[in-house]
Amino acid sequence: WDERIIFDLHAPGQRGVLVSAVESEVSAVVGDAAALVPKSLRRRSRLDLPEIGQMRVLKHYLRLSQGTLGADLNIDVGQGTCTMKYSPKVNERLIDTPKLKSLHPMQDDDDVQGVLEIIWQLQEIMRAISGMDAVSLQTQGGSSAIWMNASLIRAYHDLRGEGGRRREVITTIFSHPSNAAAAKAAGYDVITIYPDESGYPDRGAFESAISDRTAAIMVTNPEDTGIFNPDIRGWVETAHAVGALASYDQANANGILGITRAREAGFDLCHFNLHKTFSTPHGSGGPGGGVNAVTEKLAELLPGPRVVKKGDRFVTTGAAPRSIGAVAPFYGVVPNIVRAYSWIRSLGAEGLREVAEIAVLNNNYLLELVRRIPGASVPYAQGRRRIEQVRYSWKELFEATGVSSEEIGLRMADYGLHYWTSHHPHVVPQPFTLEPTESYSRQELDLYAASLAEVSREAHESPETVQTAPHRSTVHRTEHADLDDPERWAVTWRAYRRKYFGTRGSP
Amino acid sequence: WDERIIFDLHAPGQRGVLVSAVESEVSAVVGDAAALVPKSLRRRSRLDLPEIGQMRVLKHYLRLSQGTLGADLNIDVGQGTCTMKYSPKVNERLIDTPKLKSLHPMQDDDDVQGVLEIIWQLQEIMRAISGMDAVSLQTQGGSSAIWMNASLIRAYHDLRGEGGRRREVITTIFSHPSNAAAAKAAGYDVITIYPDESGYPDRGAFESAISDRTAAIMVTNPEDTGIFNPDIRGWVETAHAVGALASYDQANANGILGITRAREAGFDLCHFNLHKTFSTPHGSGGPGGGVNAVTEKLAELLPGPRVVKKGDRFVTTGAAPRSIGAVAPFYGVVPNIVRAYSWIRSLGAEGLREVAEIAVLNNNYLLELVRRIPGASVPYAQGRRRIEQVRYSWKELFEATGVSSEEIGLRMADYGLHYWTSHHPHVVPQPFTLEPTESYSRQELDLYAASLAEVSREAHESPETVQTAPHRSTVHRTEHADLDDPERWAVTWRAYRRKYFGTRGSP
Amino acid sequence: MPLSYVHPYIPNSASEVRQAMLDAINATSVEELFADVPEALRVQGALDLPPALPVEQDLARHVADLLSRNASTDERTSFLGFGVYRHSVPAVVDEVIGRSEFLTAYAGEPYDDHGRFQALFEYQSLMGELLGMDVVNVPTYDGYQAAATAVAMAGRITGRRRVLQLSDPHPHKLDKVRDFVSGFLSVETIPTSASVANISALPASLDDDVAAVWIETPSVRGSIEENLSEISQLAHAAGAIVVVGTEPLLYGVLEPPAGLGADIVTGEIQSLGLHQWFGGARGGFIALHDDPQFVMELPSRLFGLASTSVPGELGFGDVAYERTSFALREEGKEWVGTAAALWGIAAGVYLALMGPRGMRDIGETILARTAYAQRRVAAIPGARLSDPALHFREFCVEFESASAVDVVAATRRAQIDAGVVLDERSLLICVTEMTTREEIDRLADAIAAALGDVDAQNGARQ
Amino acid sequence: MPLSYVHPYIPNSASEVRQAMLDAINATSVEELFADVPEALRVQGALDLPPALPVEQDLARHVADLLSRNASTDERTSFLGFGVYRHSVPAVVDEVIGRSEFLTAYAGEPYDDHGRFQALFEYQSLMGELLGMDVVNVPTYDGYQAAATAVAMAGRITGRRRVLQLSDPHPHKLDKVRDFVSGFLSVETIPTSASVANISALPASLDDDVAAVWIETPSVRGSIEENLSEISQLAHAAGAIVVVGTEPLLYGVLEPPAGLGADIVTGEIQSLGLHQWFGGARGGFIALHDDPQFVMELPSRLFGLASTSVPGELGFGDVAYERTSFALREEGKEWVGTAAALWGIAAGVYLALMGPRGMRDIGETILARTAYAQRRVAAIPGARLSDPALHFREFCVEFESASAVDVVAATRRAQIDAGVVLDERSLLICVTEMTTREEIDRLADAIAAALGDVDAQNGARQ
Repeated sequence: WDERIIFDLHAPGQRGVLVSAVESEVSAVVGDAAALVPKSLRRRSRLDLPEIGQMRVLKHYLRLSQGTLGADLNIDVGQGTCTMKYSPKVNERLIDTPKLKSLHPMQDDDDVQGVLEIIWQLQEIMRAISGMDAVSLQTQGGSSAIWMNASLIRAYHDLRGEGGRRREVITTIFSHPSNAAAAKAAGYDVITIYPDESGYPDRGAFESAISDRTAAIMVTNPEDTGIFNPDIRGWVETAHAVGALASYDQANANGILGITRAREAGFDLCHFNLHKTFSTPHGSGGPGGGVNAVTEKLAELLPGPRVVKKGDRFVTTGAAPRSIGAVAPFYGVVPNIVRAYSWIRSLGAEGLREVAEIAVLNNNYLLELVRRIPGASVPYAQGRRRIEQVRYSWKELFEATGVSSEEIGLRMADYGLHYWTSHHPHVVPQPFTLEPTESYSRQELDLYAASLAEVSREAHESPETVQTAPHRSTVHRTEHADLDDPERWAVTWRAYRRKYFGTRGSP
Repeated sequence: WDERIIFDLHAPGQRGVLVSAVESEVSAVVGDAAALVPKSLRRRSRLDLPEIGQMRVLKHYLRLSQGTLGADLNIDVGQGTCTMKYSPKVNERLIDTPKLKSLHPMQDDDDVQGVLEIIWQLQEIMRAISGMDAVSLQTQGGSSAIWMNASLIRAYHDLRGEGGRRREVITTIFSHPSNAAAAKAAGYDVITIYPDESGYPDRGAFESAISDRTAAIMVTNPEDTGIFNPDIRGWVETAHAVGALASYDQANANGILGITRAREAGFDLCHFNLHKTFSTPHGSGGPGGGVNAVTEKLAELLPGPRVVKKGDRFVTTGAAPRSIGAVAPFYGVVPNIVRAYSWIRSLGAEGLREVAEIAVLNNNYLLELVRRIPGASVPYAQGRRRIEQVRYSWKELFEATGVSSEEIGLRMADYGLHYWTSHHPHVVPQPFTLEPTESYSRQELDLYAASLAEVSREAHESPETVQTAPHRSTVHRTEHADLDDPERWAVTWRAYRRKYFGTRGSP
Repeated sequence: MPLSYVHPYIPNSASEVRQAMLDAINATSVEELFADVPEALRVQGALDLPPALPVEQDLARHVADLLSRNASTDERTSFLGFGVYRHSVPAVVDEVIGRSEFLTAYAGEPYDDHGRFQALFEYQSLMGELLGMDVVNVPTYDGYQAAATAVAMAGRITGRRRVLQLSDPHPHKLDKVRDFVSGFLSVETIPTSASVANISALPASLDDDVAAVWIETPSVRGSIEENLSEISQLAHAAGAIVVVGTEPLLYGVLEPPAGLGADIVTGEIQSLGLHQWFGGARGGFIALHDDPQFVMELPSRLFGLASTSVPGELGFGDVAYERTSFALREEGKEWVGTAAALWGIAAGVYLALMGPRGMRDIGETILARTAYAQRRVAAIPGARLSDPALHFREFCVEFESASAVDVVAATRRAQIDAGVVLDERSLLICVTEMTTREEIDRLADAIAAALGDVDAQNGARQ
Repeated sequence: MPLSYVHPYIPNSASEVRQAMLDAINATSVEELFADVPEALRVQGALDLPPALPVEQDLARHVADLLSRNASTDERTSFLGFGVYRHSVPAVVDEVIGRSEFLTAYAGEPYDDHGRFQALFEYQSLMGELLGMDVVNVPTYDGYQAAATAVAMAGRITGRRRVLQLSDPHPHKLDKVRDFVSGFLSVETIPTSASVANISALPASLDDDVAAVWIETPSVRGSIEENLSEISQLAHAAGAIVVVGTEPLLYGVLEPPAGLGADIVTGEIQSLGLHQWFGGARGGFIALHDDPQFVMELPSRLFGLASTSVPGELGFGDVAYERTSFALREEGKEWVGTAAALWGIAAGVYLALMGPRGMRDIGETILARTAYAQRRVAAIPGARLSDPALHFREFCVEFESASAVDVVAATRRAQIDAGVVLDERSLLICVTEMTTREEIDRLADAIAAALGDVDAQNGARQ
């Protein structure tokens, strides 16, 4: 579809929906509604929203949806670290009821026992999956859960009077960037550990970095390379030895469900992403859902309100006594809590372990296929198996052909497949990260690898084909400078009209 | 998407859904379930359905859906006679409740008062819209409603002992073909009246055709040309004068809602299509919904079960005493009954009339645009306004360029727009029928006409561009002979494998 | 008189647009466009309809309030069948048929609607595998119409005028078939014996004027016809066509009728992924062997594979379109029109999800639970099974002294809808894969209690 | 030990496939793939979870049973607000965000996800029109985060360390903001006067170390700040940034804060087409003028227009990506991650449907009904409004002698949830366009009755 910007659909007088009118009895009492507002507050300029009939609005967005490659349509193994898995449709049906959508969080507990039970049950389930003692489901995404970890760490040390001294957080370069970023936002200095030659996080560098200034380590394991640090308990013990906390980013938990937990490695706190490991749909970039799980010593810091069980009843209570306060409104992303609960209940303990096993099998199978593609390589940990994903490199291809990983991504779009380079910085040169999860059949993994191999062939034989991609997308290659130059960027249609046409009207 | 046939997705052992297992307590009582079946009845051959995981099945059908140009995505004025209008999404939400989906028709009346009230209300509404005395909502589409008209006509004359004599039904060539076909299926000989030079049905030919052998006239008005026969009451009176019934096909009622009715013209019975005039979605070709409305003298023939109001309660009863019997199961296409009820309630009497007025305005506006396109012409009734649609002709274009209406349709697909020639026979040469309804904005009508004009330009300037279309469809021009030759046609994958590969396996 | 507001469904009714369009066509008013509708035919005043609810929230509240007065079969424990069944509908089915594209498509060409053609071709193909037949139609309205058309086809193919009906079909279906073919065929019933065909009575009626022998298996009582093979042999020997009405859920476990001699196989697809919808979601299949004489008598659309101008590419189109009333008006076979395509897509998705294993499992589960329910109910004093046949999903229980209506009324007090009353003493009970063992036990207990009460009352009266 | 069945969500667990894949990678078992996880870190046995419900119908019944224990605000008459509002959600909004494509997309490039980029750019643009500002973010988590980030931005931009908070914000939002900025900013509250800013107390606190003056309008009590213009002038004179938290539904009627001097405007989009979801559907907007100094401090993603290699074609991409933590890890601004994009799309659809007329209508309807409810409640003996400010959607009533908890308990018996108890004697009442005049009257009657009972009891006690 070559669907115009919505402002171009404006047709004066058309209505998309009508609004409940003020009843005559109400007008009789309060008079003209607009007159209730003091003149100084009344809108002065015309509101330039477009006027469009209902069917045309619908059509516009349906067409845009068809121009969006949702995971449901794709073989979505190319967005490594994102754990793109099947979000079962039954869960969408289950949450689509006024019994959930039309609940208000201040209703009397008696009227919301069902949703409270599900929240409580998911807390219990997450206790089991993490091995931790207490759980909060309040955060709205993985990074906000990481922020909450940072906030808990800060509160913990503050309570002990060590907040002023412990100003450093240690992470690893292949942990998700939000660990570094949230720690920084919480006021910490961030020390980042790189891998040693083997590809495992460098134990020596870590020991040099840790000290009584360390507030916490905040690490992912397996890391975004798919490599599991077998020495993780050693790291945690080292942190504990200096009085630091150990915080576990479980964004990559999919491959270790039921295999190993934060508890076994001795972590003090950890978080999961409902929208990754636990299958809630990614929503074009949220809402997600975060789970924070902590040991007993941190439980008193958890935010409120909380759901607890009293006898057979589920009741809401305020925050814990030394709570960090609300990190987010009310009870978290409730639709995702119900979806995740449903997904876990469909699988049970054995099913979750099967998820992990097949995800890892798929990953190592795909690794075998990619390894054979000319120009692709698998840095680090040679000869070892990987867990949830693998960070690959097109270094050889780039050196041979000049075709970059980013360009390959644009060409993969022509094949109708997602592909993403990797988080910055590109420690692995020309990186790409594939994470097949448990959701894809062998045939689909074969097809994805075959498409990569085809693009590699193109890169060798006619690099310009790849370098001028996309060829079959709705749009062509965009001009990056338009996005980075303050004189040219346009974040809204009004800014675009102003900057490019000097007008308030449509160009 | 180049999505393979579903049998090619087979992967042994995969499951799309699991089935509730036989409980051990049940097995203990009845033994092995398969053994309940005598050996002679047990399935002998392997069941060759494909085995596919749930996500892959979903993906398959989502991709196929994207390869389908639903009315929600299109400017669907090109399927004239089909009354493609907006099917409001609120109606989809309203019916999506177990309170409707999970109702059983044999439940006690007390448990289904809500749905019975809606059925009853829609009956009443249809009485008002038609001006008739009694209504049945049981048929599942327009043609089945036409069949019911034929069946009622037959029963009516049979009851009066005239069934043997009245063996003819008169229709017009621009009435929907199902009037002719259903009358024939009911055992009638069909006499078809063509228009006179003016384009109105030929009164003289009609008077020559009608006699005491006539069981009924079964006509559409406005006809599929969009021309309203102003003499319709005269026709009905002529029919009545010979003892024949007059049956009104209201498939084109959209342009006359609240303007004129079966009652005013004196008809004995009529039908509407819920999926045309009353906006229920067309469902890729059904389910639709038929409404039959009759005068008092035919009411005793209506099928059962029926919904009636007793005091404040709605109760189900059997068929009328001299009923033709069940024409369809239970109460008709219930989801469409609720959708149609909701649509009508949103609009009310004034809104329905506004629908008619704007539909006719849109039609005459589009007529004005098409008239100006080189090669297009507007046969019949020169200088008169049309009601719901117009049957146009590319005769001039065909004669000038050799490009046919069918070829233009294939080229319109490249523009992402539906286009359909017209029902057979093509009395209007190189026909096409446009019906804009009330749903499309002026901009969309302009765009549709501009696309037609562009194809006309192509036909004149480079006819081969049009004649080799489609160029941008998922598939290319098909070989019609494959579909008409019994040796080559393949209605199922198994037939295809057998005929083309001599095998039961996948080719 | 235009509306006082612009309705969201009618974009061009904004007054400035309306006027601009009138100007463009040189009209002074909309009224002028209706010049062909004489004053005498005009409706006087507004239609007598309930008030408009143009604000979406008001409409939604109104309809939701009405529907809230229904108690669904999810809220009660339902053993109701009689042609409409409470089966599990996988969420993926609803997702697919709820897609705007499929929901609102209609009659596009294979080029704009490639996906629709493929989805319906696949439906035909999946049904073909299940039924072991090479030709399956795009669904017609329902199983009634499918049976009526099948019988009518047999009449057209053979040129004969009698139809022998050997089973206990749903009475409304029988109504429909009789009415439909009454112009040219007579339907004669040979009464069943123990709820299946009385095969010994067949030869006496089976003459060379019989167009079709029509069997329903399962019958309206859920009984499976065990002698289809023998009936087919007799019918074929007399030159008659064997028409079978059946239930597709059987054929993960049972040999399909085609393997036992059936020529035309028909039935409903409601059980293949459609909700009950108060009986309003139906689709009829008609399956044939790939015999042109039969195919050319079928009125429905048939989507078939076709090669395209690109070698190796598969397209789709209408097979033998010239049969249809779209092509030939009254010279076509019966008629074709908007029927039940969306439900066909649903059934295709269902079969694709179920696969061979799912279809076997569901057949076995329902057979087992039916048998279990039969034994539980038969064990109740005062109740007995009406016949000894093999039953699928439904069976009939007869009460010695209680009225079926009273039993139903009594069990309703326990939130159980025990079944459909067939006659004074007979109750038709339905169990599916949705009916748990525990629910069956509760039903049996409730019936036992009801009968006990009746006995007690009878005792008191004596 | 593999599962005894193949779960529909895990296709490759079919044993033959599993084995073939192991063979392909030269592994003898899946266990071997976990070689890097030492035995000491292994979970012993299975996780302690409730039993699996792999059959979809069982899962559906289980979850539906749980949810059926909730009584929704559609079933009761609800006057609950306090940050979560019952507004009308047009069906088209749900349809669009329910589309598989939008629902399951994530982080694709502008080429594969052109539609997602356009939909979110349009959301930003529609919000920009509503708020009269040129820069709006892809939504962050919620209004709390939006406020926290806005205040933090002000700190980074000014390099100052104090924040003056002049309104009555939602207490949890205040918590969040305090905690979020506690590393580098202190938030000082200047108590309100009659529920709006005490403007006369401002100058005394407003010094050249003030980074931001933070206003909430409407406040947690629904009161509209009337002196925003004057406050902005004072703040700007002191070099402080004006941060406003607000409600977008106001701005079809009211002049947006940008027109009254606000520099950063934040708030929630729940009221723009999102259901209540037990408080779990939130999205935070942050709107700015197009000043690079401000834009470069925003952590959220910003989708912008870009030209492409085809002249005249408009593409999309990330504006100033180098600000973000995706680009720079801890050197980026705060962080960016999965937030609330789908709700942003919903809000965009909502605004497109409403248009200028709809936004004006809804603002007026809510203002009028709020005023009506205030007058009805204020007329009840024993009740009075807590303040004389202009209110939108919410207002606070104080009871002379009754406890608010008791009043709520009494009205609950009439199926009315009368509001949120703010303190011993105060009740926060919320009305929206969904609240009818008749419901407001019933509320007033119920409160009057409850107060009458209290009086009677007090009388009896005396």
